[in-house]
Amino acid sequence: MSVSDHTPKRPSGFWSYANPVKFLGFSQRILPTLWVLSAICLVVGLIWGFFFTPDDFRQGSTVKIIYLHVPSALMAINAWFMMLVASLIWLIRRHHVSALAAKAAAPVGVVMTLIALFTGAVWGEPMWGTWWAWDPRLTSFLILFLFYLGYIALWSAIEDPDTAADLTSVLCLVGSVFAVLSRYAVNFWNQGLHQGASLSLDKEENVADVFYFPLLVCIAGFVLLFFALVLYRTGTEIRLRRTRALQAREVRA
Amino acid sequence: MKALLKRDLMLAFRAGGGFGLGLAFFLIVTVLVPFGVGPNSDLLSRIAPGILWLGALLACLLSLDRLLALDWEDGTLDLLATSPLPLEAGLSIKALAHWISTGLPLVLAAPVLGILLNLPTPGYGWLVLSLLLGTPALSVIGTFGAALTVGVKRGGLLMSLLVLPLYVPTLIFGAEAARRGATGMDATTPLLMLAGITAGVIAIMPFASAAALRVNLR
Amino acid sequence: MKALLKRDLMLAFRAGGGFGLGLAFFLIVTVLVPFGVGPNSDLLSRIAPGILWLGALLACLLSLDRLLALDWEDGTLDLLATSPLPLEAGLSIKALAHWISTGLPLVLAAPVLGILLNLPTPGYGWLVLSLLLGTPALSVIGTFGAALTVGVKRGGLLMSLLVLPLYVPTLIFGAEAARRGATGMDATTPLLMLAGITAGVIAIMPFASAAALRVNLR
Amino acid sequence: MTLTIRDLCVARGGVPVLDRLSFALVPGQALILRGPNGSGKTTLLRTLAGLQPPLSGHIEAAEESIAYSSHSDGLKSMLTVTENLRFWADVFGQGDIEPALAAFSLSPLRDRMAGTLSAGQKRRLGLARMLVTGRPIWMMDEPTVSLDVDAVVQFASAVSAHLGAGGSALIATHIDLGLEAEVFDVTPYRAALDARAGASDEAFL
Amino acid sequence: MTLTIRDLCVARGGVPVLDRLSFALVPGQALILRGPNGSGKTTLLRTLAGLQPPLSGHIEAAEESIAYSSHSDGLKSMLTVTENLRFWADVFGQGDIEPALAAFSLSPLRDRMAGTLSAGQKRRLGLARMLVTGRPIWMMDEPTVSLDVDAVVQFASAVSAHLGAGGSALIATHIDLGLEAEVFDVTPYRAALDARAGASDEAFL
Amino acid sequence: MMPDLGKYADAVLSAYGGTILLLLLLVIFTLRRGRAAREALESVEKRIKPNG
Ligand code: HEM
Ligand SMILES: Nc1ncnc2c1ncn2[C@@H]1O[C@H](COP(=O)(O)OP(=O)(O)OP(=O)(O)O)[C@@H](O)[C@H]1O
Ligand SMILES: Nc1ncnc2c1ncn2[C@@H]1O[C@H](COP(=O)(O)OP(=O)(O)OP(=O)(O)O)[C@@H](O)[C@H]1O
Ligand SMILES: [Mg+2]
Ligand SMILES: [Mg+2]
Repeated sequence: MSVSDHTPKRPSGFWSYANPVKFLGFSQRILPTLWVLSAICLVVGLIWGFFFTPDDFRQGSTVKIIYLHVPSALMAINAWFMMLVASLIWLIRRHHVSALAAKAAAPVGVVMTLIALFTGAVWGEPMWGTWWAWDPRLTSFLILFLFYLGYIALWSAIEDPDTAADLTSVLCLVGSVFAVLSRYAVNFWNQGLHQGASLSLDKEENVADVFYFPLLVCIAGFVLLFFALVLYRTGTEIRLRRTRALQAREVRA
Repeated sequence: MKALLKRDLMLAFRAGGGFGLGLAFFLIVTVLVPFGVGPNSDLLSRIAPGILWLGALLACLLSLDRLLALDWEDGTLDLLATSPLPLEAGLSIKALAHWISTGLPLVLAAPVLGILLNLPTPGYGWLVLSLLLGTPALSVIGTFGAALTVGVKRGGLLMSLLVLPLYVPTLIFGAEAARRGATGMDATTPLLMLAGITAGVIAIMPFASAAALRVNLR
Repeated sequence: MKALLKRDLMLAFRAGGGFGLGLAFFLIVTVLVPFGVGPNSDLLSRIAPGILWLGALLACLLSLDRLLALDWEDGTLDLLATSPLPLEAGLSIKALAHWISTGLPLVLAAPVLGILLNLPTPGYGWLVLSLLLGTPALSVIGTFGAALTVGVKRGGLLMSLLVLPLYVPTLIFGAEAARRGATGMDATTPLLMLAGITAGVIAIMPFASAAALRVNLR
Repeated sequence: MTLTIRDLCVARGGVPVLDRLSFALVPGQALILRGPNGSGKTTLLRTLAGLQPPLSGHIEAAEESIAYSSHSDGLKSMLTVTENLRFWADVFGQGDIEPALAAFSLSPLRDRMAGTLSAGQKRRLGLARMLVTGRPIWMMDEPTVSLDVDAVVQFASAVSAHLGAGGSALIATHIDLGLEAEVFDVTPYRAALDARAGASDEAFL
Repeated sequence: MTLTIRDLCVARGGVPVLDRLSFALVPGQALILRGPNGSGKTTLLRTLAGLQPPLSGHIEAAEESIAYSSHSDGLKSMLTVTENLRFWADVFGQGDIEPALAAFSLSPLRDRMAGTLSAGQKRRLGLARMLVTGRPIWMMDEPTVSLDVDAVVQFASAVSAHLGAGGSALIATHIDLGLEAEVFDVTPYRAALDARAGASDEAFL
Repeated sequence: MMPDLGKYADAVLSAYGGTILLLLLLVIFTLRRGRAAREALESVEKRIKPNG
């Protein structure tokens, strides 16, 4: 005998912030601060980096690209990680806000990936004499970009929001596993052929303090901007869902 | 006619309509080639023009599937065939919508993907030009293939099979032009041939497509 | 279970069922490569293992479209989901049927097509072996992609977009093994990795696929 | 605007299904096609709508006077109700879609994607499409499938209004539409087993 | 083998459509679901068949006791009538398909590809599928669409035989089946506009 | 004020320009979509409870 029994659960405590309306209030309170802080960090960090740091003795002025390249690369990876966590929360606890936050983070993640790819390519042209090389690190980044594209395409292809949330979450899990697998595969693949260009021109030990502090400020700026954008976009998604919900009921009146 | 074009574009750009997917497929094929062939940049730059043309062609091909099949399945084609619009015009419009939503983005994306494959610098202009001239022919020929196979459920693969041989002349001249351009040779002759093919195909194919579709509707 | 396997194979081999089309697509892509890349036989023999793997992968990918979508459209999946067969088993069977009707023929055809691309003699054995080990993984991963996109009308291209990045590890190890084999190097390491991926994927993927399909049926 | 058929023979899959049909459909008249499953009603309607050629016989009708509605509705699930209807109105060069929406009480659903409608709501939208064709002769294949009682009444009054405005209708159906109309039973015209009548495989018999 | 539902709320597209439904279906009983287009009959049947979860409430039924037949028939156009039926019989572990063929007079069509059948013939094949499931509870969504009068009678007698053998049936339909059965009208249970009941978009209201 | 970027001026400037452009586009699209969503929601809310 199968008995299926469904009683809605109501969250409490920390998870009550997973209630969309509560979340909207919360984000509205902290968003202005976030916007301002991220703008300050970005402006200060980038101006500091661009105008007030010396040239590297080997790389010349191109070293200034580091203030864009490294923060964006960091955020590109962390955005995916955040989506993975949010997807897990949705699959396990079914809080709408976390699913919508994952949805909201994806476009931000792609743009970060694009920035990292673009600045890297622009950097690579003077340093390696080529825009692009099939170096393992660059390659695995390109694969990450593809995963982002697939994830976003799946979200937009499915009409029912809950179905879309479930499917994209499953894709995010499986995709993460395969992203790690690809990373190892790519390492293996390129060692065998000894690709000339190497990324380790400038290992961390070489990064002098003059470069290091503005870099930290820029990283902080990118992190704050990421959170501001994701929070705001999550709010947008919540409003769209609410509009949809209200319209659905209105129509049947 | 305008209504049909508008609707087709609207459907293509709306969620799930497939806009951007051809592009994504192009990107992915280009990315996968080095995984298959190996990361040697010299080798890659030699095969780059050919692979880019082939990738664009495959992306075009795969998106043909939705060109008529969806309209067939939900009965729209039956209704269109009994509407005042002549079938030839309708199919031309559909090919145009396909080109705008698939071919054109491919042309624009090709140079970016050229970077990934180390396309030699002089090749970019020629690549874009040859694709610009060649992709309309791909859409029009593809419409014919779609019209032939529209009655076959999930005829996608069968259609690929029928259409690919028809794509051969376009591919040969297009890739030849891009390759000559990339190696600094003169590429006007293959480009002229390519333009000729495209013009001829645009003028004649819609009649063949309409004839095929009429048979299928029967 | 046997009934499902039998039916799927019967459908694949019957007219319009798609058997042979994957093969034909493989053939045509391989034939088109020289048109795109140019007829230099040295160049061709260097890229042959990679192109053959890529061609097999694309052929596999394109035939995935029919794996679930047809059953979805005519309501068979609804009925199957309410039948005594667990969905995980059903999907594994379907992946198996797909491999038998698509992957296996590709493996058998690859050496013949190798001749067209001037594959070096020592490469044949390794190519076949790597394809034999790798294609089951392609079918199983592909089933997952099909289950994700089954609710999307004509989701073929979307499915390609989702599935292709998942194919990367398989492609890298497979093509690497074939390439090493062709140049006379030792290819056991990539082959072992390939076998590992295939085994892991066969064990775990059906659960992910069934989960995705259940969501879609809802 | 009269549709006249004489000595018509229609085939499906190369086999004649109905033979020696003759009738006329005059303006203001509705004709209900009846016949058991598989007797050839769908085949006849498709032939008259010009989607397939008859094996033999004559069909006389003014150019572009026939609107055909099949088992499937030709709806795009990703377009809204109004967008779907608007498209067909544009294709047939008609202007206003409001009367069609009103006739099948689709107005409350106007901004819903067609894919989210229930079976009967989809069907109503498919029928509303006939109103925006502006064509005088309607051919409908089982139009009331999935419709509830109220919607069948709406349909009947839409047909009556069409007839009143000088149109005509040929409707294949198994159920009673509550419409004042002549019934035409195709059963007596089913093609004999040895009927040839120019079938595509005649040469092999 | 009784199907009992209590306080059930079902949703489509995240919106509750029917609320606080309770009834029981005992062996030997048939229940006809009625309600205007879009009232939620299809949604209810899909929920009971286990294809989608209910928003709230209880469903009690024996494991694997329900056979569901939807608007579409799950037929492969490239398999013959017998091959289609044989497949489903195998999946459900049943043996003989002849009684099912006979019950809907499909025997003359047995070697035809399902794709070449007429609308009503396809539907008869879809209904024959229910007979080879061997399951006691039938759920059918508008089973008699496209059927002619004789076929409706065949269908009614197939259902009666099933009930006589201790089975039960839940049938959504708009037309009269000529079956001795209780009618359950879903109209009073339509979910109120502000019903929440755990709808997936409840949190957004 | 402008630092001397030497022969790499093109690279550095285009990297900064490109990045800032992309970030600005992202922010602008985000805000535009947000505003549209807010307005749509408000209009629906107003329609549903005209006096509340
Ligand atoms: C398209 C080309 C490039 C891509 C996709 C790329 C990608 C990446 C990635 C993914 C990271 C890792 C960030 C992290 O793990 O936190 C990174 C870091 C870095 N990249 Fe690039 N990069 C590219 C080109 C370059 C070039 C040409 C240079 C300099 C010559 C460069 C210098 C660096 C440095 C210095 C770091 C920080 C190193 C560290 O913290 O480990 N990159 N890049
Ligand atoms: N390829 C074919 N070969 C032989 N007979 C066919 C073929 N296709 C269809 N038929 C038969 O042609 C006949 C006419 O079918 P049609 O769809 O016109 O019937 P119908 O009157 O519309 O029936 P229904 O009321 O069930 O919709 C049917 O008996 C059908 O089985
Ligand atoms: N995505 C959605 N959003 C909002 N409402 C929806 C959605 N999908 C379906 N609906 C509505 O849910 C209701 C229930 O539909 P259902 O198919 O269950 O009705 P039904 O009783 O079977 O109708 P019919 O008799 O026409 O088949 C319909 O009013 C439909 O318009
Ligand atoms: Mg019919
Ligand atoms: Mg229904």
